[in-house]
Amino acid sequence: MTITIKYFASLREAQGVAERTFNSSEVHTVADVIARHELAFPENTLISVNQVYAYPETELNSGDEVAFFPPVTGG
Amino acid sequence: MTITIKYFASLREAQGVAERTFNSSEVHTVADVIARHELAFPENTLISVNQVYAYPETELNSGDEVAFFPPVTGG
Amino acid sequence: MTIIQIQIETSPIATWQLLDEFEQEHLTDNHLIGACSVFTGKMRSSNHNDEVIAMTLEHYPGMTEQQIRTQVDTVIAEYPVDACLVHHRVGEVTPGDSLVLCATWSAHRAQSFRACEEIFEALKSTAPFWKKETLANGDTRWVESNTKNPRP
Amino acid sequence: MTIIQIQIETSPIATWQLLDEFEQEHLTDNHLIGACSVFTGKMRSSNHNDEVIAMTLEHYPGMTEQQIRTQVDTVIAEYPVDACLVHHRVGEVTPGDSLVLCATWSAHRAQSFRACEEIFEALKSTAPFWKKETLANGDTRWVESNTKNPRP
Repeated sequence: MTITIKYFASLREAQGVAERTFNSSEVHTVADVIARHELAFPENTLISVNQVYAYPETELNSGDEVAFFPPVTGG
Repeated sequence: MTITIKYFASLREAQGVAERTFNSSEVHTVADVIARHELAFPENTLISVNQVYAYPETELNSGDEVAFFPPVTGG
Repeated sequence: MTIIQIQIETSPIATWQLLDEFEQEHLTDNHLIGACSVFTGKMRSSNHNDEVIAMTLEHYPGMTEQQIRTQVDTVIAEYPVDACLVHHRVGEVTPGDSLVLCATWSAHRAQSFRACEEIFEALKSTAPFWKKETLANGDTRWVESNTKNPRP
Repeated sequence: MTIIQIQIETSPIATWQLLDEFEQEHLTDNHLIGACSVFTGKMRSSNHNDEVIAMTLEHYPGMTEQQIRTQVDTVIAEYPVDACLVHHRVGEVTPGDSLVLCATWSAHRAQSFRACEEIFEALKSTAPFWKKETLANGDTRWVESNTKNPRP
């Protein structure tokens, strides 16, 4: 199972990278991806899977793109 | 006492004139002006005195401009 | 100090050009403006299921400007804005022509949005304009409404 | 069929020119449009009482367009419009620059007004953009908000 992970804004700065790839057979949901981060995300972190808003319990498939980012401030 | 009277839109068409002048010492309020019209105004007629919305009971002074017009339809 | 421009005109309203020019002339140096709201009204070719081919807009010169100004002052006392631009067409118009433009500028979006909407609604219900339509068969008719004399 | 244009761009948003061109290209023959509502947002030189001299707008390419489109579709299902134009700036901006433009066209004013406002609010609360300010003393900081993950 290959998952691409993206970070934006302050989360990108905190992680020190914009993108990384996970290869693991033990990742089934977004929560599993979160658990594999050394650095905890802030409580208000938003999640998307394949560019659609998602949640810790969202199930993942190989090739999915998971993103983590802070509350949005456009407009 | 000289009062200038203006009519707009359908009321102008109904009166057949856009403006007329009243010279009378017996005109004290807008209601007096209305009473001197042969042709009754529709019930929803709006009134202004000196270009500010007014009412039948509004008192008049010589030189005042009184206008009668239908509900407005701008915008 | 709010910049207020109110104009009644017989020539076509070049909406976007007017807005561009107004901003260039009055607002380019004001970097505290964060929001602008605009509402424009155009003549439609249909009304009450009839085809309308032309329209005449009559108004009460003098009172119109004064009445709009009174409404603008009332609205911006509640929703402060930095600038307000109102243009209204009168005379002969045809479908697609712009009839009215109302724009407001303010620090934040809530005021500009509310002010723009309220000014437009106030104009529509109290400014002395009247529309007479010409239908496809040549008949003419006054557009009717139920606006009331605004008691102070 | 609603005409929908959503664009994210690094070059300045020429608001009034864009609106003029969009109308010329898509709407000149539609004489059933009676109303157009526009909202624009600009960068202010002040935020939380600090002077801001520049800002960087980051976004999530792909998701941004998709998210705005989803919001537009949801809003216009409730408030039908003939056309909707959304432009959003990204990259480096300075005070006075236009950041966002949202415009809607419809038969009558209620729909265009409500649709414009709702689309803008939805964009602001769900589209993945982030602002980083540069203050007068050179410090930088992320603009913070409390927007939440929109549960379906």
